[in-house]
Amino acid sequence: MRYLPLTPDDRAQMLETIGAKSVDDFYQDVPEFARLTGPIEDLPMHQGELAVERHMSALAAKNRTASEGPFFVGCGAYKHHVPASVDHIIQRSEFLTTYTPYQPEIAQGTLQTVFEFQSQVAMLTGMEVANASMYDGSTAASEAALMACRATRRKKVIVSGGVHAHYAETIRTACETQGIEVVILPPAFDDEKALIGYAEDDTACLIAQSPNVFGTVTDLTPIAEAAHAKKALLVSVFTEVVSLGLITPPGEMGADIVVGEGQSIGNPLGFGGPYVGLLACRQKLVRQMPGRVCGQTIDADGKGGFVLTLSTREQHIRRDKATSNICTNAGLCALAFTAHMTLLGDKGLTQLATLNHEAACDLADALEAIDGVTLKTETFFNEISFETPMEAGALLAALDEKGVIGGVRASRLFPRADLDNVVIAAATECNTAEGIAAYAQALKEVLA
Amino acid sequence: MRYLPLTPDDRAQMLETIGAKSVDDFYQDVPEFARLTGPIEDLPMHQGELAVERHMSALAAKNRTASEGPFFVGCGAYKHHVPASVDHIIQRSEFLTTYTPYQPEIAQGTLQTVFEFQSQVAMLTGMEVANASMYDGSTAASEAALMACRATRRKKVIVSGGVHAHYAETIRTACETQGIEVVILPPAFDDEKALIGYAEDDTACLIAQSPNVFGTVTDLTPIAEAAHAKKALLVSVFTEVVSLGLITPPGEMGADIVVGEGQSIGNPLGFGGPYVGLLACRQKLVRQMPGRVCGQTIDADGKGGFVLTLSTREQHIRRDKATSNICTNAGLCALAFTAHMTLLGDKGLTQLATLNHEAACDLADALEAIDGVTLKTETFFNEISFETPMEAGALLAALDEKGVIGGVRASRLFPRADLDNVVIAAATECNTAEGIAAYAQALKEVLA
Amino acid sequence: QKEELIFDIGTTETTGVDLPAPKGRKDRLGGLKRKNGTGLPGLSEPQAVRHYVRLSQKNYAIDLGLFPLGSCTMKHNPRLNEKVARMPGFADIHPLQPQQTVQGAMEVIEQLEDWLKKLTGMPAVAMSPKAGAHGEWCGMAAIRAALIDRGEVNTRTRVLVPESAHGTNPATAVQCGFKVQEIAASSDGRVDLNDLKAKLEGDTSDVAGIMLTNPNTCGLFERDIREIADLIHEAGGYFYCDGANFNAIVGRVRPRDLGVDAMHINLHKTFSTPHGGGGPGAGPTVLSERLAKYAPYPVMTVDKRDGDYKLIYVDDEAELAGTDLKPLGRMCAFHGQMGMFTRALTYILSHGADGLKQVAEDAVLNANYIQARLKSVMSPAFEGYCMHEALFSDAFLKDSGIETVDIAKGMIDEGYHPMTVYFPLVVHGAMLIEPTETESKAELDRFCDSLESVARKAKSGDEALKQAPYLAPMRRLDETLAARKPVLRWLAEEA
Amino acid sequence: QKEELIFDIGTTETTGVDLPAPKGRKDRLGGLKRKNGTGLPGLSEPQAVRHYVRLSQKNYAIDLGLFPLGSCTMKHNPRLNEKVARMPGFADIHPLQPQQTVQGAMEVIEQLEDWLKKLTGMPAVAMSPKAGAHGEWCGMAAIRAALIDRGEVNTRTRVLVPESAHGTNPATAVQCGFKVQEIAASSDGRVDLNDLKAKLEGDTSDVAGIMLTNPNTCGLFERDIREIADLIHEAGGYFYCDGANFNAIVGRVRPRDLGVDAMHINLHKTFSTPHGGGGPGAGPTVLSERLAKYAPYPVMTVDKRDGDYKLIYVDDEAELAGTDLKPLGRMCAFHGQMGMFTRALTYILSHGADGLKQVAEDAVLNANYIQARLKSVMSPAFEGYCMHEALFSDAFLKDSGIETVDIAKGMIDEGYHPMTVYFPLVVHGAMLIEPTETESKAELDRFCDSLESVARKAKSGDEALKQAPYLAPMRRLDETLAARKPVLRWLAEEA
Repeated sequence: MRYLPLTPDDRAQMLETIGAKSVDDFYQDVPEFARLTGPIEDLPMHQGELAVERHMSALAAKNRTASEGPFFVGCGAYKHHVPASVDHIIQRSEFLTTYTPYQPEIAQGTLQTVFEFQSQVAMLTGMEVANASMYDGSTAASEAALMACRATRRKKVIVSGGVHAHYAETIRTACETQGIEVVILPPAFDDEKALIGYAEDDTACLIAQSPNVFGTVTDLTPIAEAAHAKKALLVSVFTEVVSLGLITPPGEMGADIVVGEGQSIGNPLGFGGPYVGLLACRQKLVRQMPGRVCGQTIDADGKGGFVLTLSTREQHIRRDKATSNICTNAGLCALAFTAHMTLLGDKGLTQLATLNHEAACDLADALEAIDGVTLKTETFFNEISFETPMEAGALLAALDEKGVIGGVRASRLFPRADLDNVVIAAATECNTAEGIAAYAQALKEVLA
Repeated sequence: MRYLPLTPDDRAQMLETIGAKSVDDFYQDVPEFARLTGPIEDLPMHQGELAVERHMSALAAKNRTASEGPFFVGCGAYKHHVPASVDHIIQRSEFLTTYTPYQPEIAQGTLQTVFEFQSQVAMLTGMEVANASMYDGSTAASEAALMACRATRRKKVIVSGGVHAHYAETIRTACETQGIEVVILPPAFDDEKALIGYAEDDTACLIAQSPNVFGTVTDLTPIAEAAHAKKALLVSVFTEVVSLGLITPPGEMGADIVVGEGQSIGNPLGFGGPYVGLLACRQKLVRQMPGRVCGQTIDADGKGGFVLTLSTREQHIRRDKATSNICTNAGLCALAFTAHMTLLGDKGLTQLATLNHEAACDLADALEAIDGVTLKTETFFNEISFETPMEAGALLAALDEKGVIGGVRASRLFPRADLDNVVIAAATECNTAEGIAAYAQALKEVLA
Repeated sequence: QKEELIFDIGTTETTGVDLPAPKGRKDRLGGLKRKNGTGLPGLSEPQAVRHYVRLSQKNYAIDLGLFPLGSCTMKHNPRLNEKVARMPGFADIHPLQPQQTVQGAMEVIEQLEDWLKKLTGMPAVAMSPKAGAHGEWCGMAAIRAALIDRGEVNTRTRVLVPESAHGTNPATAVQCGFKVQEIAASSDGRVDLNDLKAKLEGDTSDVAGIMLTNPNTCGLFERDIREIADLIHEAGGYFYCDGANFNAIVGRVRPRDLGVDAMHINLHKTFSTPHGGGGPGAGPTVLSERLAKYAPYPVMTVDKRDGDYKLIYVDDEAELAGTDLKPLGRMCAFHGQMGMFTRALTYILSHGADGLKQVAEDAVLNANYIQARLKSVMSPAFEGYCMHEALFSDAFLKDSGIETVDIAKGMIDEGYHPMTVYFPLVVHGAMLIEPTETESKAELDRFCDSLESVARKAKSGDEALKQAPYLAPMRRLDETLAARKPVLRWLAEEA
Repeated sequence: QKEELIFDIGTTETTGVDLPAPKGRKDRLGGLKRKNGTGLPGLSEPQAVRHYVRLSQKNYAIDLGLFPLGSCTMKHNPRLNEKVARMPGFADIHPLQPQQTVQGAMEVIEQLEDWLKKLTGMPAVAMSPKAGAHGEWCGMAAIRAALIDRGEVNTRTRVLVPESAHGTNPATAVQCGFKVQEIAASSDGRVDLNDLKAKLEGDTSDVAGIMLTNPNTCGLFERDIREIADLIHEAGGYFYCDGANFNAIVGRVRPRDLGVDAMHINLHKTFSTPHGGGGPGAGPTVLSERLAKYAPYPVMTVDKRDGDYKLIYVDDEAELAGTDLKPLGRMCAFHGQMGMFTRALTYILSHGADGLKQVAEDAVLNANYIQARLKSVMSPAFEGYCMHEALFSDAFLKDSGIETVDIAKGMIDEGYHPMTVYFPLVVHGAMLIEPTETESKAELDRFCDSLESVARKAKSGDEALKQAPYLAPMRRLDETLAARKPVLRWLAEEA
């Protein structure tokens, strides 16, 4: 076995040093009936690299990649170009094969990048502080809901109909086990403001998404004001972090907690994960913040450095009184985010966001011009929704046959008859003018 | 430009410090008529990563890879499986982006791996010393011929008809400019011993290849004896280094200089390069050896370390009296070789070589059984030659249509009518039983 | 050498990417266009690469040496796994693209599920939990879902947790709406069976279950495990097993045989997906017959018409019709850490059933070797053999003036990452050493020599240890200062 | 920390690969099966990865900092280039597979050829030379082939080479059967035109050509280059230009306009293919109209029937029929450093015609900035602006007792790789500093501060410098010992 350095001689010598007859001795506490004698049946034996690589390659070859043709799927994960240097950085042995920086003296590489990450996220969202990342956008959202309940000592959460269905369900699942009431408003293309009417004295938070799952961009300011009027918090969600390069940040619109998915920066689509959840908040909420946080300090020589901090919030210290049970972040994915964001800078991010928006505008123009297509999103960043006379699943299958992966049928997220004919389609810097034209042409043919 | 850190501000400040008006000042020594004003015409402007990657991907997609189906092409480059960890190692920034180890105090990483490489090559070939690598097998062969001429002070080189045509031509081209006579014997499937009759008092060396270009394995001992009887040297060549895991090493058969191609270990096919030339020789010839060499020494504290040494042979010191004009080795490729060989060890190499030989035996069995096929190689390692009634180019094209890349037509290397119907085919650990069966079936159908 | 922050070296006008110029068309942002820049600094590619490469060299890593963090399981990360995860067929596919176009990806999930089920003996597995703690949450939520089904969710709220447990266990129980009751540890480092029995005497109608790590955080196998399982089942509760230490028994013991109802598996620990400085994790959770139907969305089924894999994504009555599934809800968007699944499956196929058994055995052998080599110099916390990690108390430091933390920092100067310290809490000044199976005997010997030397220095009261490390990129860092005056982000200096 | 050799840690029974068991069939090796093992040590994958990762950390590299080796051109290596080179469509294709199946690869070669020809203004390029010195050899062999054609190969044997030339120039000339005559340097660091004229007076029927580096090894542009070219052409010879420093003028000057007949291009210098600790290189050689037809095999043509690319591989009369090609022979097997071609083309396309011009200008600006910043502390070798590298003599060390080598080793302790030292030979105690275009101003300033500080210490006669470095992985190594008693390989200790 190529990964196991012990030789038969080593094993024999070590057993002798230990004074054991065989490794079976070490398993003597296992109830006898549960001791397995040979390898578990019905499972194959070890294989060399060549064989395993072939097996996995064959499986990979059964999938159609987002780069193979015109591709317009979004809804919480976006096809962007990641510079090759980002992957080089995260594959550095010293980043890839290290652990949580429990010993800061020999983990400044990880810690400083986390500090840079936290700073970038706070600046991007217009917030005061951010943590070292969450599992993904959806779990960041559920943690934000729980955090809002802790901060307000209230047990009711209102989720807008524009929040990604998976996010809403994740929030509900997490909250309900703790006896928190979760009200999820019916799906709506452009009605985040419907939340306003739900702010009551027992409301912990309103949860709005912009750009929302259908693509609509919303001014959150009145929602924040409504929440604050009832001493509730506004939790703002995004699934496309690139939008923050072009849109007014939630922090400037009054959000108290901002959460979102960071995949678009630095991370591949990867069939859904691992991604990187972003969570930022106001300074006053920092001690209610879940997850790992890195802070600046000095060493015994007075030199500046970084450590994990505020750990009294966390499970390994507080146990059953912790703010959450979380004990990892999205380390490598957060590093990829930070490295890519460092390559972009404000200039690159703004340019990238503009290209995304222009691609979506071009797409909207091209599709709107087709008979039978109704655009359902007046304002948007890089994602639009449209309705046709045809059931969306059948429509997408027909597009697929013409080589175009046209988006997500809304009913896949919201199984409701009124959304049966709605398609959600995203465009990024990876979508070429030819690809957009091909989409329009294919759609025209399908609807003809 | 993403690779250029200077900002317009930086440039202005620097010009001021220098006291120059513009960069044009620095080019004032260029004759005026030769100064270009704008970017060179008829060439495109800079492009982003996404665009360049797309362009290069499209070109890559036009090629058929050796992994796409049954593939039996050898003749000096072989399809082997390289462990993924080898590529990780050579992509380490500290190996990838460093230079020739001129400052040994901060280059021990490179130097120690070179020392390990030299030791491995010497042990593999059964020789006393080896250098830090040459450009590839063919240039190693031409350097060996020149080295033999220097060592013997003779100017005649005899090349067997089993030596790879490209190697023979490379030797001839290099030698003829120096007034050395090169005799290349006619191509022969299994007649390395024909060299024996050519050993004369003015012969600097006999150059034999085993396994030869057609695949035949030969005992070099009588050739070495014939050479030595005339005080000439035996230069032994191989193009498939994996063979040394199973075959008696040239050093045990009396070779004085052993050269060969190291690509098979650690390096991809890569359409012909970069590869890594191996050169080993007897201790007494070491000061005639071309190329870079690393040696052990101690530092000021008495600690053992490594440096480049014997540089008085080299061009940067000896200039027009140097043993060769070479000033690089195949650094990264040699590192890949060393890392892969370290993973193999004697046990892995022996096993790998055995699998290769068995695959070739299976291939020989399967093809020999087909009507019209005549095997031209009695003994072989992982490569065989066979003749059919059909012109080899047409035969290979017909096999290609059946999805089998069947080998190399001998006439591509030796444009001679008597070889028009000969195919040279290699099999390695990458060739499956199914692939070999598919070859046999396709060949049967083509010849039917 | 200090490496400056990107904020000190970059500028908002610098960028390390080249993008085509936007066309400048009218926006459709509804007046929400950003008015202020982000202030984010950019670096050219050479600067960015150098910055992060230099920073990386300030880290210790498994690729540089033994990383004996007990209960963290730092083993070799095979590079084949990284290569496979980056195949475009896995890395460049979208979770919501048409399912017919991602059948290979779903086959990966199916194959990994099959292995996990067979290795644990369990009939079902939830793949979406994103980390170990998330898997705990999934398992406890499944128990909660079962209690809802039984109409007992409001009454059965008591979860027993040993005091030696990871902090995640009590935290998870509370997050899932349960109340935690601690079980005492016995003097041999295991659950105190008498204490457990006492707590299950009388009325057990409030018992939801138990959360037990096995092998436990003291590196010991709970020898009464079957009895514990029976007791909890008799009390009407469920047995959640924390699978953090499954690597010690994989291929030798099937948790189902021990009576487990739910167990998460840290793919990074047992199946060597990289830790990456703290994540990402992946915590698939196996479930017993009693809990299987409560597994969360998405649920993978096979289309009866054409044999294609299909994922039921959301709460959709039409899709669930005809099944007995009662999903507990959703753990996260999409369907879990696919990139970790490809790596773990690659690792599993490389080892095979025989190799995985050897993994467990070598891990345990290595830990026992360390325990044997050090037992005369340090103080083993408990008698007898250990499983995959060796636990020492600070008894040998008595009266030396040296503490566990000093030993840890002393090991840094020896060129090693320290062991886990002060955990588990049940052992005073604990030092928990887990070498894993991917260390050679020579490496173990060198490590033991170093630790022995530090331990001897400590026993002799060597004051220098209290200031260690001396040879690391930084000296001891002031964690109190960091917590007292938190500086959690860079801020532009005021002009 | 010392890293042991693989021979000390590995065993012949250990292996880091898993291969299927051979079937054990009878061999067909004709009795030549190995009788003895190779003795090669193997390591498991964890051991091997750790060994090489640890060793890597003993290297300095461009990814860690400025690497100012003059005439070596250490610039940033973009990672996109590495990614592209590893695309299976480039990495996993065989040089002898059917040409119809590798048209994309040949298109890469064609596109790179097109760029190289347009950037140099030359009509032809030989792609197969494997390194810069190999390219020199190719160019000089082409000149030799032309002389054969003219029937003058036995008479025209004299090649003029400036004394400041790289050692490869005279070595190559001799390897190609020529005799070298040195040309003196002028006091301004260029060819002494009077000396050249003197050597071309009278009978020039023995003149084969001149080998001239431009910009030259002193970092200066040969301002008389056109006159030199005319002189050598009038004498009946050819002008070989060493293109090692093409990076200083790419996009701003076309060598053809200067009268060049042949020039190699180091792809790693001008087009940033990685150096990898000493290779691989790649030295495509551009040729003038007069030399084009002598380019070596393989020759790429386009099939007239279907437009496919085709390589003529070997001396084959049938294939050459109808062309005027007279290949000089063959430089190596196959057709050159394809892996470097893909990287170089990727780099070229990334920069474009505008970016390449900027590359040259920034490289020259950076060098002049260094010269300007240091000229008051150190001794510039020549007056005026430099091109891409700044050259200093050791004049400022006079009477200090400190030598150039001490400055170099002192820079190691400052955290930098030293500049090139003692080259070119025409400058006493030379220090040749080439920053390249991929350094930021801040990095240049830090470097200049460090060098200034070392230079000041040196001037003050600081004896400590003579023992530097102190902070590197090793102290000064004894190169004399290594050469006197060469230990070039590991040998098993005798029992």
